[in-house]
Amino acid sequence: MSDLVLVESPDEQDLRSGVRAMLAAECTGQSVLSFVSGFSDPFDEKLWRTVARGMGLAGLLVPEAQGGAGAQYRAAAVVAEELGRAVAPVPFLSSAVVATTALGSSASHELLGRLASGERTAALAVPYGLWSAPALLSAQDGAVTGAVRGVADALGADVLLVPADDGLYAVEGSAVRRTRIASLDETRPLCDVEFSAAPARLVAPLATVPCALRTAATMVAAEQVGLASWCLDTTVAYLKERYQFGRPVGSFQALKHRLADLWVELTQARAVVAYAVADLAAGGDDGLVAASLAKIVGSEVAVRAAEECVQMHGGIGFTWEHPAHLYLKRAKATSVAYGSPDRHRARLATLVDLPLEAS
Amino acid sequence: MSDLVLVESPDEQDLRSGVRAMLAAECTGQSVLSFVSGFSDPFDEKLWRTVARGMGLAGLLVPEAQGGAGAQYRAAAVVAEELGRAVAPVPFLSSAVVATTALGSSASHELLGRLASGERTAALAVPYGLWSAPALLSAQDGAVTGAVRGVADALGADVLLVPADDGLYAVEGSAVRRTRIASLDETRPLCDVEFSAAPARLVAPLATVPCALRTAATMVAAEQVGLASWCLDTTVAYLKERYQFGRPVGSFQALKHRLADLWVELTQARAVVAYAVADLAAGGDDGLVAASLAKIVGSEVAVRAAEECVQMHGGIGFTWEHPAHLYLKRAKATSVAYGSPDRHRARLATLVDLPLEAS
Amino acid sequence: MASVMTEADLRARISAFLAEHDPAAAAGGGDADRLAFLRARFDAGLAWVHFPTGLGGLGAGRSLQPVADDAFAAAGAPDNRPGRIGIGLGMAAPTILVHGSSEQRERFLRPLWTGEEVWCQLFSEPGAGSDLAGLGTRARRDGDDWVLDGQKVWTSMAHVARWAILLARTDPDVPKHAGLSYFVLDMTAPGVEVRPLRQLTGEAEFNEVYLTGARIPDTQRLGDVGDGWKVAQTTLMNERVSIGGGALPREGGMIGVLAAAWRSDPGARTPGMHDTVMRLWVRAEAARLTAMRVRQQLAAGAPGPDGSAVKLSFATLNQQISAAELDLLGDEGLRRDSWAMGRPEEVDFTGRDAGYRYLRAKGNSIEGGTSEVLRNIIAERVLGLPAEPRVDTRVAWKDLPR
Amino acid sequence: MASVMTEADLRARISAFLAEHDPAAAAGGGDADRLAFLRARFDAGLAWVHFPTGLGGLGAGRSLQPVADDAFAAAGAPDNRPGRIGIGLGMAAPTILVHGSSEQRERFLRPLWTGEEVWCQLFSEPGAGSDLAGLGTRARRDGDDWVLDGQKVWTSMAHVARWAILLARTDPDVPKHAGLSYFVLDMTAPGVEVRPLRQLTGEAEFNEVYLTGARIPDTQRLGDVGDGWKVAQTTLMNERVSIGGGALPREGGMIGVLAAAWRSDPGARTPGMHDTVMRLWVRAEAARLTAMRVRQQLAAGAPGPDGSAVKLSFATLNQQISAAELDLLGDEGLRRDSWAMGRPEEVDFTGRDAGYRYLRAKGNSIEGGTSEVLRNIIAERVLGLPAEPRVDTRVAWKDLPR
Repeated sequence: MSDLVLVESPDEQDLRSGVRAMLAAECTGQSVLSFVSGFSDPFDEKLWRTVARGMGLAGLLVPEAQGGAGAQYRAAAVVAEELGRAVAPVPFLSSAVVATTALGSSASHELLGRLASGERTAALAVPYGLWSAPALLSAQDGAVTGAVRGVADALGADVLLVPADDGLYAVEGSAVRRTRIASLDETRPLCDVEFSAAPARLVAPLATVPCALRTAATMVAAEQVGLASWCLDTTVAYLKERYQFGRPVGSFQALKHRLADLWVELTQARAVVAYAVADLAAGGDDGLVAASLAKIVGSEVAVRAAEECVQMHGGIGFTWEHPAHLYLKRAKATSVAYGSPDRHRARLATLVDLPLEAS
Repeated sequence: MSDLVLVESPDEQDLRSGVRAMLAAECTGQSVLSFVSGFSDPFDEKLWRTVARGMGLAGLLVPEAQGGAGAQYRAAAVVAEELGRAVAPVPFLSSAVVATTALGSSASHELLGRLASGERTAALAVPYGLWSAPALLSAQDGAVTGAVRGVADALGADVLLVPADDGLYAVEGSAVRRTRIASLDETRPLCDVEFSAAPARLVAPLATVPCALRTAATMVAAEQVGLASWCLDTTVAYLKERYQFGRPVGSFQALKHRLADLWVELTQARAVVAYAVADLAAGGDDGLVAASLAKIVGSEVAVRAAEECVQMHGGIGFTWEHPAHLYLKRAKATSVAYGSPDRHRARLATLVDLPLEAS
Repeated sequence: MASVMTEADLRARISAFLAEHDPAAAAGGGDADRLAFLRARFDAGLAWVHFPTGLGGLGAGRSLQPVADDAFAAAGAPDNRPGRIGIGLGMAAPTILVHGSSEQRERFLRPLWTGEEVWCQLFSEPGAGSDLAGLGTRARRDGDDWVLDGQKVWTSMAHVARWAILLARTDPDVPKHAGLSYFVLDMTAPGVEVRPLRQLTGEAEFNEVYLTGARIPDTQRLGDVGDGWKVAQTTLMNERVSIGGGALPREGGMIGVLAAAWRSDPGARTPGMHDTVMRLWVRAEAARLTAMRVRQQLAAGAPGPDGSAVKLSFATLNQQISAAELDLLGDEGLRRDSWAMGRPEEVDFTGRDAGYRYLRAKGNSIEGGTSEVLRNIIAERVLGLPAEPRVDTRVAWKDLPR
Repeated sequence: MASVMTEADLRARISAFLAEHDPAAAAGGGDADRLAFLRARFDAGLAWVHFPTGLGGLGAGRSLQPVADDAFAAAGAPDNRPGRIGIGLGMAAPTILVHGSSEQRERFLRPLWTGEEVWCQLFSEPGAGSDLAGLGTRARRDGDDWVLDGQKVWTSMAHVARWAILLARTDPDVPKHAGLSYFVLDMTAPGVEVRPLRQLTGEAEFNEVYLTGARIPDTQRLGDVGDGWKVAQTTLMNERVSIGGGALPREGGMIGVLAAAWRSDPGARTPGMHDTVMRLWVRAEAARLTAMRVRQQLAAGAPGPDGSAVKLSFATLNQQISAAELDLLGDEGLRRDSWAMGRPEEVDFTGRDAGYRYLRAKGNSIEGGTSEVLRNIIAERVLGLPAEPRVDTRVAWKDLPR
């Protein structure tokens, strides 16, 4: 595992610049604020069109045979990181990563192809915080019945993928009852979903779900690195220009030291996520360990960076008008998503033979 | 419990000043360093004579009927704190607090009277880190057999109090085999004790032991507050006089903020210990909770204060010649003593109905 | 500091007062009955008993105040709704008492205490947060009036307040601390515009206040021209004492919410979260005992500096506890009750959802003095550590970089 | 940064060299055989392959060094005992390479690399720790020599060193950074006295060095008079890279000791300690992967600033891990092996007792740049935050308060 490449290739750098430039134009703090204040759309559809169709990024993990780019985990992580940097309200993680991975390569060409093109979106119907085996819904005679609480990005999904007794089923979004929640992170709204004998077709075995969750943990960690990175950069920039006591606030040593520590933590998170992504790309020899590590370290740095961002902005960081809170809410919500650091540390303990109980 | 007095009375203030003045003269950083570098005496006998006989402080917890001052817990805590402030190598905690409390009021007049006068010292023969029920030695025909590892201050004790099958026995120090350990904290050296059919007499029921341990936890916390207080004061004084970059080092904000946080923690520890001591003095309605709280908070602040003291002194704090390391070692060793913070948190969880497992 | 008034004296006076004024009738009656009762209590010196006679008090010791409050509460008397007039009681009143003229004390203190007039505080500005003395709202002398222009921010209760205590720059040509004066502003005066300020919780607890040629008669100045900074110290000292200082039982406050969440859902328990909950429980209890000790010090007439520890740890703890609650709740914690823009008059840390607590607690280390400023104060005033090199104290305010 | 030397070229040269010089014979022979082999390796340019030809290298890329080291190790060749000559290899050599005259490079580099001559570093002083540029050891010109008076401290290996790199004040009348010069001192010269410095572990790893009229020929000056600070930057930059930079497997270093302690004693396990151990395991693995990424960046010729993160977290982690180990061991951790004053030449963090680790790790955040200085460096050089107001950079050194 020590020959995994943890630094970015020129191609990856180009992709990053491209996505970042697009987001700088089409997904500003103000546009996300407007989106969130509206409290109406399930995601930013215009932005998603650009990401998915314009830049062709929805199919990075879809097999080439089905019209995708074929397991481009490193590229997907770059995209996730940049979208996290912009707290972009688009279903990349939920549709292009989680649902796509859950479908696996054996799924019907048709759906994967349409996900790859961005024509449709899908969501895996599990609670956002899920980290181990999901509760299974009942499937009978081609119809699914049951309820799932707190599903990310399900409100706008064209298709829901439902783990049921004998496999993963696809259900049309229009065939279910979806209730929007006032979500802590409105840039990735949650909703409760009810299936009442909703027509469904079997699309994949259940074995793809753990794989999707593991990929989700790593990719959400990439997103968290982007998020933390925005928080650090924005705070540093603000502290350079904000004067109090006749000095730039950024010249005060206590703040400098905290930001230095944050930078160290971010640097480490970047390395850990790079490792988890490289491991995924290489076939996942160290998969569970790497994903758990990434999710722990990513969650911790994202929350800390967002909290420091709010605090160091002082009063302005506590207002609705400043975008800092969007990052705070995303950070805290993603910390829970796909398993909190606490849950992943517990899993890791088993994986690396550091059990709490005597074996 | 809210009417417990947490502030010091004028009498207690006088006692504090008296003990502090005596220690300033007879127990300096240099004298403790010499003691420790010698690696020979079990404790500082000259200093103990002053504390016990000169100032009459060995009998604070001995009942008045047996020649003591009668359960003066508040006074004992003042003494413990001041001795901690000076990392004084004397057996106040082990003999005048722990052994005395373990003897209880039913013990023979003779031994308690001699402990009160400071003529003799005693040690409870349990491991320094003990926090729950001790392992019991075997007692037969007026003789005790067995071994105890890592007993504090046992090397110089005239009498060892041994928890055995049917009660607490007193054994003459001269009748046992004691092996000195190179202890992390040489100001309170540990030794291993072996009893080979050592002549013993029953002096108290075993029920006194938990009481002694609870009192020990509170009093060692008082000691830790004194220790932390010395570390903070000494660091502040050094940072005022040490110049780097043309400024007193104490004007650098990052250090100021860390010291402010340390002061807050110390202020809290002082209140918590005051509460535990006041509770003991009032009869102990909230005894176990108060003692565990004190031991947790005291241990944490002592270790943190000592670590900051070493770090903020820079190179000089890392030398043998500067007394900072004496405090670091005492802090870390007392953190383990009578139950680590971790053990006390576990106990507390049960006491305040916050169990880990479902009941 | 010895007071002539004993607890027995005070109790006797209260009994006599209650014999003459029926508390139950006042509480059960209309607003007018309530107000009449409160005015009579003020006039009898039983409002804030440590205030001077004639100004609602008896010159008694501060430690006797709880005796009066408890006695009136026990008798079922109406109170002055202290949660609503906290700024008046906690900040304006002590400042007016110390720095006001006798006319000002007479005019303002009675309706302030009875709650007839709500007060707010106009200190902070967008460009002057931690560095309050750097504020730029201008007050220019014009005849017997001062004319004000500027913008204030983070003003709670401004939308319902009758009066404001206000700090403004009367001389930009001297160093910043020397050019400030302290005023009482009529919030209903022309040129005073109040706009709600929405915060990250979604609500608008605070306001922005725009001053555009608003006039203040010179008789509403508190202290001398140029002495505003000194006067403001009285206000700020009292603010810090009043935040986070109430007596709570064990598990009072936010830790009780976390403990209840722990107890109610065994399925959510993990060893890691247990450690976190226990550490926070210990810290919360330590903070509570510290506050208890501070109150005993105050009562003993030896206040000491420990109060600043209370405010600092209150902020840190609220943030850590609310974060831990979200961690414990997992998915369920991501559900808020609403994002609607309410206008709450009080912060309710135990009766709302976990997301609210987490978000609102972020303000605890900013409002009323940031935690950073508090650490500076502790380091310099309590520990006596040297100040940093200052670049802003000898230059005329107008020449400072900003 | 592209190098003409390929890995294949290098391997070919090494094979040729090994064919001519029997590595096993050298390793199995006496000191003279060993030394002859090392000298030959140096002369063949296979010592530090990125050094210039003629100075032990081939002008190859830095990333090829492991190829050479691994190949020689695999062949069973004797090495130059790098642990013992770390200061020479890591600090003196790069400085001499960049700032030395050709005579100096010729004289010093070969015996430095072969280990014939041990080096030490005379920078820190009792009054100049973090503020190294404030140092006071005086160097006065006397004919072709400089005469030195002062005291240096924290000098590892001084008691066995042949040479020292030394920073001294040649002009106290100019601001502090401008008045320093950089020398090579003969440690065997008269007026150089080395005394062991006992540290809190009980051992004396370091020394104090007293300079009393010690003479240095001007030919042993590195860089111009007054350029000492600039020259020292090369040394310090390399010091920071060399501390904590080695490649380790998972659970390499101190975390492996803690993990082993956890596994070996189920009886000591508690949920609270489990959380601590797992948090540290994650942090240690994160630090390890960060170091791996830094090495890949270096190898790619894009060093970046992440290396300073490695040193800072190395110190913090070592302290936290060793503290946790003591907590886990409880009573047993309070037993040390000995308090005898040894004189170790290397720090052994995995082979000693837990008390040693805990105590020795305290030095990690002080030696080689305190963690505080490192945070300043990261904040200013990496994040670009403004410097604090400086009071010491424009005043003559002799007029600074100290």
